[in-house]
Amino acid sequence: MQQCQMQIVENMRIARDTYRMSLRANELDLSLFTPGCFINIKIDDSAYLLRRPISLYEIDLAAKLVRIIYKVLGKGTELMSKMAAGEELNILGPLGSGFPIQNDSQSVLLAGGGVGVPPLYELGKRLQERGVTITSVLGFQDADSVYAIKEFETLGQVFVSTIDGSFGQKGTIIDILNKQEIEFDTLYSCGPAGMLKALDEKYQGKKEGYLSFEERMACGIGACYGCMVNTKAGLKRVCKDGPVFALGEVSYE
Amino acid sequence: MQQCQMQIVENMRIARDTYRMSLRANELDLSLFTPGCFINIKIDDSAYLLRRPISLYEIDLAAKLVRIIYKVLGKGTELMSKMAAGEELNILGPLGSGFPIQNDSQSVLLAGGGVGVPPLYELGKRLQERGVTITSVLGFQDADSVYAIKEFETLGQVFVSTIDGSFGQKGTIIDILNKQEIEFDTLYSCGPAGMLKALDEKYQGKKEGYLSFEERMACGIGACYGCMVNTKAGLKRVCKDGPVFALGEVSYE
Amino acid sequence: MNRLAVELPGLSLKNPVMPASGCFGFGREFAELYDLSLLGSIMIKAVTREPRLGNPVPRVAETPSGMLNAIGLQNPGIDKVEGELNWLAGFHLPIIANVAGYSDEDYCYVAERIAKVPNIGALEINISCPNVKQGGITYGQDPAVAKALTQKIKAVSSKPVYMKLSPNVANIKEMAKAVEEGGADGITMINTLIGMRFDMKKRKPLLANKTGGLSGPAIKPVALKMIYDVYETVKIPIIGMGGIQTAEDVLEFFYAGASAVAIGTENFVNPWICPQIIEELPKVLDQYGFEKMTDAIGVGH
Amino acid sequence: MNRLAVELPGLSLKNPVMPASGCFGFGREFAELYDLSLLGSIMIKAVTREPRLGNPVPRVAETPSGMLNAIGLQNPGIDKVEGELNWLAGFHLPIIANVAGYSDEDYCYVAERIAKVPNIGALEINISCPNVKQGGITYGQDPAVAKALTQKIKAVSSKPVYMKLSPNVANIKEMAKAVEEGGADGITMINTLIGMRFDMKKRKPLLANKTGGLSGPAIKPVALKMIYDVYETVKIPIIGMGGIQTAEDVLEFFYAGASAVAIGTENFVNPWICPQIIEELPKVLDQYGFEKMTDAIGVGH
Ligand SMILES: Cc1cc2nc3c(=O)[nH]c(=O)nc-3n(C[C@H](O)[C@H](O)[C@H](O)COP(=O)(O)OP(=O)(O)OC[C@H]3O[C@@H](n4cnc5c(N)ncnc54)[C@H](O)[C@@H]3O)c2cc1C
Ligand SMILES: Cc1cc2nc3c(=O)[nH]c(=O)nc-3n(C[C@H](O)[C@H](O)[C@H](O)COP(=O)(O)OP(=O)(O)OC[C@H]3O[C@@H](n4cnc5c(N)ncnc54)[C@H](O)[C@@H]3O)c2cc1C
Ligand SMILES: Cc1cc2nc3c(=O)[nH]c(=O)nc-3n(C[C@H](O)[C@H](O)[C@H](O)COP(=O)(O)O)c2cc1C
Ligand SMILES: Cc1cc2nc3c(=O)[nH]c(=O)nc-3n(C[C@H](O)[C@H](O)[C@H](O)COP(=O)(O)O)c2cc1C
Ligand code: FES
Ligand code: FES
Repeated sequence: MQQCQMQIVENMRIARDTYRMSLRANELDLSLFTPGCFINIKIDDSAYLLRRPISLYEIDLAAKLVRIIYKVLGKGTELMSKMAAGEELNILGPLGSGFPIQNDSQSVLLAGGGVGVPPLYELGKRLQERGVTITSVLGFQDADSVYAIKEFETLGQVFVSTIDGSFGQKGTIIDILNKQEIEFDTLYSCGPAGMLKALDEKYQGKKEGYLSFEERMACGIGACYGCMVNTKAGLKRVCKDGPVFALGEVSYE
Repeated sequence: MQQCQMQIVENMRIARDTYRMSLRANELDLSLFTPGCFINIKIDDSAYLLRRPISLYEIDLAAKLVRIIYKVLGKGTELMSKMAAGEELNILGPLGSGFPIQNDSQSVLLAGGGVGVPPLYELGKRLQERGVTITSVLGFQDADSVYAIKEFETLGQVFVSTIDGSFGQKGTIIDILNKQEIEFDTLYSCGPAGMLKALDEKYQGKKEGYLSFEERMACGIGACYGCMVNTKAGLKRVCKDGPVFALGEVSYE
Repeated sequence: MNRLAVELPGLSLKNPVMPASGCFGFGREFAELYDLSLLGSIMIKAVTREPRLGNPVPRVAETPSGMLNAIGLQNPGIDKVEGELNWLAGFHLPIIANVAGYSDEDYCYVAERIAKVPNIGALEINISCPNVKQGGITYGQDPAVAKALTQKIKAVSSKPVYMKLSPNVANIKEMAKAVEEGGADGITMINTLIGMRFDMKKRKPLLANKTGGLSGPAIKPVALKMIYDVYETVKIPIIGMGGIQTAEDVLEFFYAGASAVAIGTENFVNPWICPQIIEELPKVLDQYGFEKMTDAIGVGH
Repeated sequence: MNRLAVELPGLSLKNPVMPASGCFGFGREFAELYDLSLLGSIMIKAVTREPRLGNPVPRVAETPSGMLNAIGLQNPGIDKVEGELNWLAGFHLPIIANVAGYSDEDYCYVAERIAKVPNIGALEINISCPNVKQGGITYGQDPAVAKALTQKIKAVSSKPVYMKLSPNVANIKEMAKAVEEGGADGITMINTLIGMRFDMKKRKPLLANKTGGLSGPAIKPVALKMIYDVYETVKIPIIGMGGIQTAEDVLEFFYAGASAVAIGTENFVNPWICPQIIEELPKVLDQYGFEKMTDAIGVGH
């Protein structure tokens, strides 16, 4: 883990309340950044004390850039959205474990919901390099919230759902998966808690798979015990022991 | 009084820990700004809750600019010193009463110490337009802290003192005034409390004169009663009833 | 229907937003900036029987997301304040008079007199000022003393009485219960926490009074927690305050249990904050799905 | 001469800076970032007799210049913690064990056992945790109860005992006096204030535990004031904490009366903060004209 100032190269609105930001990573050893791990961003206003955890959407080793996609939810992300190219953000990373890549997997399902979509893209790119067949199922609130479809289409087939049916199929990605017969041996998913639970219940014991969880964090490095998740092996820290856990690992009671 | 965003046009180091900042005032009616009044600056970090009161060094009606000179003393002014041209500051102003300009005054003494020097310059420019003879006596800590001498020289004769004698005469401006015979009918001064007291004791009853005081402020608009000064007519607010008080008005016990 | 209206003892408020005591003087400075009749009410600066000079300077200092003050109840005394109230009558608002004192007699004298001023809607009894040596906070830390004072003031006041609670207690519920039992019509809370800063160069406390009252956003979570507790303990309404900066903050105070709010320190940062928040409140109600302000009182429980 | 050295009961510290309990785990995460032997000491996470799962999530929330936590003393219990202490022995530091409990017996059991671990320099008795239903803070709000507990722990502990005071009291001096009379060797302060935030969309408290402990810069002025008061009341040394972010803050705590400091929340923002502050302290001593750290203790009085 390193701490450094990163320069904003681009900060672009790509959907309602949703922005893509590219950050210059000259001082970082990007080989340590793997898909599914995250960075912890210091908001450039010291009243906003805690860092904001954001997953990596893309790691561009050649250009020494990392990209994130974030949604404006509260004041911190709002301040981020108002920053201009050239300004700097202090970041801490890489944090968390990332998605394990299985050597023997032939076909994967990427299942993303809302702000859970971004980390699956870098993962997909790396799997594509290995020749794995990729199907993506992405869920959003409505047409205005949809983003990154074109990018995922470069990886393979893409199914999209929106809650209000204004784009793609109406409903959640679980509805798609219940209707559509999709071939895959490994599942990778990130999204809201309810979605992860539904996927876990549907596929545990049947498929190989990894789910990336979110929890409110203070430190992001495993020191505060703020971000616990209940697993069958006891309480674990989402930030340090996760955020990725295997199917069947988390206990939902 | 108005509140507005002002754009930084220049932010230049002019002496040790001392900066001159030009702010674009398109939205402000600069005719309301008079020498000796001040603006209250919101630091662009919300943890620094209170505004910072800073006097006007120069009011450029034609260019629609105001200039300030400020010294880095604490975290707020330090953050200001790191801002770049193009960035914006939220300001409130004009605040305070300003220096009264006497119609019958023929010659004035401008006596400034440290961060009290700036407001005397705009005053001097306006007095010069009226054909008043101006002598300036400016005191600083040491040679590295000296600034704005050239500007004051455009107004008339200038005497400079430094505490350590590394520039001009050694000592305080009071030492200069005790040695030097300077002709003037009106005194204008701004500087540390001790200097103002010494001037008041030296000249009250003998000359016409106005002293600009400093006190720690919360609101700057007369609402909090934080910035009181004891006068012979009772407690007054430096921000609203001052910052300028006549010779003999303030009581120092 | 006025979505923002709130009815409280003595206070028919067209909106639940008012400046907090000590942060608005008697309104004169702000009347130059906007029409004071936009406000729900005004909590005027603390009034004592005799004029008070307050503490020496420095009286204010900054802290992270907060400030300290040790004004020390400077005010011109009840005689002069009656004049200010006359002037405020022009704005057609029910005014809340903040009453301070150093003995039961002082409190009662001022309370009885000021309650008779027609445009006074209610009294706010300041038993929580941390910046005066006697009186003030001692009344605010002992439930029995607070209850007795409430009873005495209720006996002489012709207007509803709100007791202003101090956060510098181990158990705020006891204090709230005590003033309710004493007959208080409402509670206002919180006053400032006690805090301190040092002047690093001078090697002494930054404030001449050494300690001061901490206000501003820094104390917001403490205010919310105490209002939450008091709401569960008493039946009388709460006017909440402590670090409010936005219309969303106002709603958060309602969630905790406030029926109206006061804004203090933020007036110093943005003198137009009260009318701005009043203007934004309907949008915030829409955003979080409330028809009217009163629907949000205590929903966080 | 080591300008930063401080001698306290049980603690020969090469510098006065240590991470605060609960903000550093048992040091494992930070050992990956820097050499822990740079620190003055380490206050380890609270230890209880039995393993504790703590509270449900969300356990943390942000507030202006601060944060709320309701971890709820999650810890693996004394058996496992002894293993962690063994590992920490490799850094050659006197460790401060933070002891929590729900009854006198619990506290004494853990205190007696953990005091025997060789690299423990002193115990810090947590009578001020706001996030557990019984025990914790009740011990921290009643002087008689705190004194009795101090006496019992002193009787069984082979190492010096520091009592950790809660700021959620009306009179911190009484508490300090009580633990001094009970035989405490030192005081650590302050623990967190109690606070709350609401989830505006869900219309309920943001933390699953409803309330949490407020820490960070927001509480710094409260910590300074309480340390100032306690310094004037007792003779035993104070380890100060509450919102420290810089080396200058450390010196300000010394002015107030601290003889050493702990850094909590800031470790979450900048994990390298402790060694950075240690590195900057000599410069800050120069800047304000102190030869050594100990010269600054209490100079603000
Ligand atoms: C491992 C991880 C990866 C994430 N990746 C992304 C991503 O790629 N894109 C994206 O848009 N969002 C992502 N999030 C969610 C993102 O962290 C929050 O939306 C963001 O912190 C909200 O900050 P705010 O200041 O706008 O909201 P505020 O509500 O003002 O934040 C206040 C505090 O709460 C925390 N917080 C608020 N909401 C959340 C949340 N949903 N999860 C965790 N902490 C929260 C903030 O970090 C902050 O400390 C991720 C969260 C985690 C835990
Ligand atoms: C009417 C008036 C005019 C001024 N004009 C100038 C000027 O033209 N140039 C200049 O360099 N300085 C001027 N000052 C002083 C300037 O306001 C302070 O140096 C500045 O506020 C320090 O802020 P800081 O954040 O660096 O210090 P910090 O110590 O971090 O400030 C903390 C708080 O204390 C207040 N404060 C600290 N020092 C002072 C002080 N000396 N006077 C008043 N408040 C203080 C700040 O405003 C802030 O609220 C003036 C002060 C007043 C009252
Ligand atoms: C400068 C100042 C003066 C104050 N004077 C009084 C007062 O006279 N009477 C009173 O009851 N409260 C007084 N208060 C407390 C406020 O009314 C309010 O309870 C407190 O500041 C918390 O609100 P805030 O965080 O919005 O400022 C004062 C606060 C400040 C900052
Ligand atoms: C996440 C978290 C966990 C804490 N856990 C403990 C604990 O187990 N025992 C304890 O005595 N104090 C605990 N504290 C309080 C800190 O040790 C410290 O007293 C307080 O946070 C003030 O310091 P700070 O503002 O620097 O964080 C905890 C604080 C935080 C933020
Ligand atoms: S956020 Fe601190 S342990 Fe995970
Ligand atoms: S600073 Fe508030 S009255 Fe002057």
